Amino acid sequence: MHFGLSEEQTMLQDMLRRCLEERLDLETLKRTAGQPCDPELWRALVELGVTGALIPEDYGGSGLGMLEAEVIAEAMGRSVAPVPYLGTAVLAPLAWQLAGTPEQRERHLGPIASGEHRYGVGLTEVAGAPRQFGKVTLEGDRAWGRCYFVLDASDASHFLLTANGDTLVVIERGAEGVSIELLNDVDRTRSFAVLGLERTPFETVGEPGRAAQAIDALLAAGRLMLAADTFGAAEVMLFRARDYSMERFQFDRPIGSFQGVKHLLANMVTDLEPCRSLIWYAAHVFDAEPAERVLHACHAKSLASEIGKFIARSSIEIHGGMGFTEELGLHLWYKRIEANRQLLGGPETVRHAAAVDQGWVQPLTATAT
Amino acid sequence: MHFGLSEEQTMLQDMLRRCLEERLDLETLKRTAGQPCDPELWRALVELGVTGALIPEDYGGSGLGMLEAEVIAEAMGRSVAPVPYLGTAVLAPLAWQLAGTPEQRERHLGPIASGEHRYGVGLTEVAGAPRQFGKVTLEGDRAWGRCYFVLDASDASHFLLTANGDTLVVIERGAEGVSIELLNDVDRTRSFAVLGLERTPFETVGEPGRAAQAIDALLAAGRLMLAADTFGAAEVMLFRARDYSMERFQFDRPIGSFQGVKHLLANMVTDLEPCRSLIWYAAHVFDAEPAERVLHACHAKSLASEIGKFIARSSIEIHGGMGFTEELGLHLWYKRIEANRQLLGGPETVRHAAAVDQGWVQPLTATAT
Amino acid sequence: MDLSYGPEYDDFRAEVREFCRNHRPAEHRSRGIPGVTERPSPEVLAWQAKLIEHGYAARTIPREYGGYGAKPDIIENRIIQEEFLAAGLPLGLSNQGISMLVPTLLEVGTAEQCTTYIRPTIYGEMIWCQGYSEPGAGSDLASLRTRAELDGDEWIINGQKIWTSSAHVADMCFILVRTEPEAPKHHGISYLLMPMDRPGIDVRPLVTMTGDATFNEVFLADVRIPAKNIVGARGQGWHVANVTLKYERGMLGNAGQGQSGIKGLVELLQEETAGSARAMDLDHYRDRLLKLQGRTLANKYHGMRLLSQSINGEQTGVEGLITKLSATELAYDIYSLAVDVLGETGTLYDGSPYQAERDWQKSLLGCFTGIIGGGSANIQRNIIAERGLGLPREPRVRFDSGRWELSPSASNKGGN
Amino acid sequence: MDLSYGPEYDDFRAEVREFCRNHRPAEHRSRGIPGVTERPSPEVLAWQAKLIEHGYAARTIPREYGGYGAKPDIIENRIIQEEFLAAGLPLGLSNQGISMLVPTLLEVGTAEQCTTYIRPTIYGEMIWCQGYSEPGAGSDLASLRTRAELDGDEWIINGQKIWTSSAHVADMCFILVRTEPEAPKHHGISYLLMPMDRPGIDVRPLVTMTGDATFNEVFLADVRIPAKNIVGARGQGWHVANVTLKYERGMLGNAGQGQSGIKGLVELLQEETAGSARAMDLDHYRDRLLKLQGRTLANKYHGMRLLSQSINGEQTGVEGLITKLSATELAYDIYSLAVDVLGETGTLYDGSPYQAERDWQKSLLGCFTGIIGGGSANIQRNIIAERGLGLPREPRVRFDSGRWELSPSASNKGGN
Repeated sequence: MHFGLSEEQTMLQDMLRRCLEERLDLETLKRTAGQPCDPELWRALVELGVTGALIPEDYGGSGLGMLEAEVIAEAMGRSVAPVPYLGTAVLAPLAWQLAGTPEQRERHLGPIASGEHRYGVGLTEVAGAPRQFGKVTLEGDRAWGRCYFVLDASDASHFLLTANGDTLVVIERGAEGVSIELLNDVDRTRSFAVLGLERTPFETVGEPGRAAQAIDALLAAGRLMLAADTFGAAEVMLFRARDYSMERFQFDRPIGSFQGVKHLLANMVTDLEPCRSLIWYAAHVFDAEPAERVLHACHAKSLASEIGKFIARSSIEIHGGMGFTEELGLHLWYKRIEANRQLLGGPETVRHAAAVDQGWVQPLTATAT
Repeated sequence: MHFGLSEEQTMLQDMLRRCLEERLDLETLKRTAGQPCDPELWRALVELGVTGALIPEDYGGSGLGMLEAEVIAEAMGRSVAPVPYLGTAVLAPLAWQLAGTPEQRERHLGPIASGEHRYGVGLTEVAGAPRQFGKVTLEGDRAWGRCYFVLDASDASHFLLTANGDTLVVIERGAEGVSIELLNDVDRTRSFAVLGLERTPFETVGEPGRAAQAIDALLAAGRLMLAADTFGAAEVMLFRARDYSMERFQFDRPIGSFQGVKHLLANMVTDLEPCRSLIWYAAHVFDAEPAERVLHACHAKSLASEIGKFIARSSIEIHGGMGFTEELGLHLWYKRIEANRQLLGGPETVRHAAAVDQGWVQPLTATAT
Repeated sequence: MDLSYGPEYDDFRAEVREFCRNHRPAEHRSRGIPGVTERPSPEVLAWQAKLIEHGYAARTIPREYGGYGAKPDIIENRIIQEEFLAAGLPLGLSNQGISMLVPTLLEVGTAEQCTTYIRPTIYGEMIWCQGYSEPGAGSDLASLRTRAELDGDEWIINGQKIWTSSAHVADMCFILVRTEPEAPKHHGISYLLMPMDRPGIDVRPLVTMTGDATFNEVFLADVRIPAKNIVGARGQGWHVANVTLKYERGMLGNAGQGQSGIKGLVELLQEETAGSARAMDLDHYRDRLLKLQGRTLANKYHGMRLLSQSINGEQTGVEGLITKLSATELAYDIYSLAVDVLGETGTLYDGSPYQAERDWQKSLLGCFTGIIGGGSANIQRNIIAERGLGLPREPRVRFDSGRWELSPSASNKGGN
Repeated sequence: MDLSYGPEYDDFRAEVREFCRNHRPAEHRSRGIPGVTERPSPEVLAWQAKLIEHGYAARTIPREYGGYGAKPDIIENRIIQEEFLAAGLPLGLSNQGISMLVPTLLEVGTAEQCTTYIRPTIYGEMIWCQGYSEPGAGSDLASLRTRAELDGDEWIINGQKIWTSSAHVADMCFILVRTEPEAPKHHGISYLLMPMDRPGIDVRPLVTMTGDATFNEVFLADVRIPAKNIVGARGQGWHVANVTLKYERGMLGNAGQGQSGIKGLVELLQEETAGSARAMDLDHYRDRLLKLQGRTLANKYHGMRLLSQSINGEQTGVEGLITKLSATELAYDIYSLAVDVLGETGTLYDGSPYQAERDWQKSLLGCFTGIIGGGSANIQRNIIAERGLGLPREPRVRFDSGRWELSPSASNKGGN
């Protein structure tokens, strides 16, 4: 019996953390906020196998599983990496594999693994989040409409979108009638946009109207990855607060020696560690027991969001005034955690989805306008 | 401008606290748990004007207002007084005044002021609490059915009940077909019972079907009094914890000098004091601005229940093992607060009622079985 | 209870209302946020002068120093606030010079200092910044290291200050410096008045997590100011500063923002939807709203209670110490709910397309000013516990090379 | 991840399952709660003997002391638990003698002590109580005052113990006493084995807020016991006790109760109504349930992670220290929700008419055992912060006559 990361997974974790930490010092992060992904960083990650992790070896990937994807997502969160990871390396590969035809997999997975194609993702329509606006309509071989909150938009060569709740379509960035309106998000390490479509050609992933199950899996995968990202960021915030509390002296003693701070840090880690176990388990069952996917991804997202918010706020608080400036850069982690909390469904929304999954209650009818 | 208690009200408070503290030492409280109210104590309270406070002078009372009733209720909570205060001294006088005929007032208010009549109260039907069971049916001049959670039952000479949500009836304890089944409640300082009626004669307060507004006011008054009772008990628990934390030494220092305890006590009082202001205000507007009654009584009950639970738990925790025994008697206060929280609607239920009062949402339909 | 101000104030209210009727809000639209990022505009200065003339600003400042010279009356102040708010008119200037320095000078300044500084300050012509905090001295203000030495008839100041809002626009700085390095921590500090145009002062903006540069760092290298620019006696600066801090605590503990937050939340929950449901119809959002409404009402009435104590000259106990802690936690929870209800839209920021009408996310970030500034939450808890509940003071111990020892200089009395 | 125990355990599981099939639950219905309020019944003793015979109790206790003598194997223990639970069969006896004294004797006891005490203890014939806590020494156990003096070949014990569960039925007590009054706090303590039938022992029940008398106070006046009844060396009792405490912490930090709590809550929310609505359809109750379910699942998988570390001989860090704090807070929140959902019915208690199937109110009250006992929540936080996060130890200061001073005898090293 073994619960936790294998040696290989730990090696992957170390490699990635090192790669990201070396390239993403605070100055770089501040300088590149709101900018597209640094091509050199992207190349390095591709070489480490980040984009091919979930792609079978036959298509140029390394055929790993969701626990490895979790390890990568956690490392991204640790370094608040400005990288279009979620869409490109997780959701697009899963979409083509779960819903695509063999021919489509052949054609699309290779360029993902090689880092050539990069995906923005728009799942807002199915994420059950409040204020759902935007709707994509398909007529013949053209698409119309708008998709809100497309993640990783500025780096994308392709966009993966849902339509009618049961169809997945892919749009090329340069296609006819595509417009991208960038949003100003509190989190500047990733890009968010409203995508406009006007008589835009598209490719359906698999058959139209048959992707409902795949969409459920994508949503679960996305929520799980956001949980891991938040977890990674929260762990950093906790340990930076711990370190700071030992260095910072007030009243002739390290502030970490005051129980007010000490017990707060104890509460933070008491929340954090079981959450790590839950996220690992949720990643494990994603592959091992697909029937448990949705429940565990929802709970992982909910718990990570709640403890992440608590830890992020407390870490800033322990850092005092300096935590509130941009000097220490803590705000980047804080804001990433705040944004993750809301993406693909806030805590109440994902808990509601967990209740629906267990048959406790009916889903809220989505009305797109 | 003056916000708070007047000199007279403070005198009333002092007098009552003294009377109750003198007569209700810990041994007495433990000995009389689950017993009917001590006749001598009752007589003393009647003499202090407790039963006549809300009754006009013409009927033998002192014609005071809801703020005085709040002062009394708070004192009852402070001493976890085993006294049938709520039904007898607050709800019955209000019921006769709000819904009764002049003749009824004449006949019923005097014996209340004099302490001769004592009322049990059954409002569960209209309190919107979960698991509503029991229903009283009126046919001609007889009543059938059962009323659950009748408060102050063992001391009652009369019972004030609702029927059909819009009628108030009074039943004499000795009337035909009355049965009283005592419940075992976690709070042993007051008595709770299921009241059974079988062809029981009753008297309608005012006209049948015309008491809906009066019932709303009674419910608000009851909730406000429970909030005050909880507040009084919570204040005692807070200050006993404060005192204990200065006397109890561990590791050569008073435990109150550890920030873990110190900051917990600071949080407790930071919650407590604004709650006191809210309860005072709610009592003030009950008489001064009846349109604000329901909203403020609901919020007072909700906030007092939440901070009461937090303070009660924390006080036990600060007292450590001794807090968990019956030796110090703290459990009496803890349990009174826990019971008050649930009576006449738990926190979620009263907050829902506050939302309904503001037109934010529809009421939950009550279904009595 | 008597929640009216009494008929004796009817005339005064009528007078204020009349003034408000004659001054339409539109006239004052150009008003910036003076004292934070820019100097007051000519329009604002003119408005301030008019307010002082009528006694609606600087009301209790003596006439000899340029004020209106009225007797202090809390209710009159309250009525002015209420009527201006109802009319949508801006109140008088509020900045650290007016709210902190002026009361301090009136209490411990010399007549010459009062004459020199108060008039231009209340008229908005002289802008002040506060030189208290240092990188190493936040909650533990008394451990500050910026020092001043007397050289003939000048102080020479060296050191560094931080969190100095409006330092980049200020004319003057009231600053705490260590003048007696040998004296125990609290006893070696003096309170000086430093012109900001002196050589050796370097002001650098400090960008906060909201993205704004409302604070500064101020570096001081051999800055020379006149010896007479000291308030109170040499070494008494800690006492003088505490006079001022008292006023700052009063400023930050404003419960009023809760009211407006709840109003905005109610509208938000009525407008926003999750799928086909109004957010207001989802019990979990609504229940959170109601909890917050209860706390907000409690804080509102609590403010009335404190006002009443103040008007009636009653002693205020622990109930007066808790307001800041209570209000900051409440604000954080209110803005958090709004962001949650907005879902992904709640992450939009600072005028993004498709953002909700109010920038809830920015309000949420702004809460940290209150959580951290003006005495952090944990410092507040210590004050509440020690002064409010009578619990023992913290032991004064030093942690040195991995060992604990008693602080040699500090008093280790634990009582209050 | 590999969550199976591996095929090498299949045979063992089959064997246990076979045993369970042959022993129907009905046989054991008469079992009380041994070790708490009554001595084990003859049926329980017989069952215990049978379990030891098959290696399903006292599995790793050496054969020479009456145990089964198997090598320690966490997975085998786990399989026994799982299969017995699934079959509805009671596990072996669990009391303080078995879980705390026996491991301590095996680690630091003499061969004679092991021979004398272990066999009757594991067979349930000798019942032990724990004499640690005193009225003045709760969290600060090392400040205990009960003393023992050597008089010839006897210890004479005087003092008072508290929280001594099962003292009224116990044969023996493992007790901490001060034997070297001159030595610093932690160094003057010894660990003795005291027969409970000696003159001078007065056991008085202590009623807790649940209304039950599961604890006792024990008064000791000139109680004489043989000198050889000491475990470990004289003055080393603190070390011996910490061996034992380690086992107690393991016992109390049981996350399993959360699972059953959630199951009960789900049923409750599906059955209970508020007006015409199922509680499960009210978002606020359901959302609270879901939050608790998430925490419960997290704790469950966290337990698997710790189990895995333990099986694979991996070092456990801070993640092993947090379980008690996490589990007790969770239990409190679970029972609180149940009581809230039940409304007025939630206040019914201890077999009242109309009470819900489970006594949720009593479970809620019972939480305080975990919040306070076995190292209070604040003590847990200190342990987590100091041992788990490496934060400085508390300064050892004394508060004496209103002044702080350093504790003269204690080490004031702040490191870990």
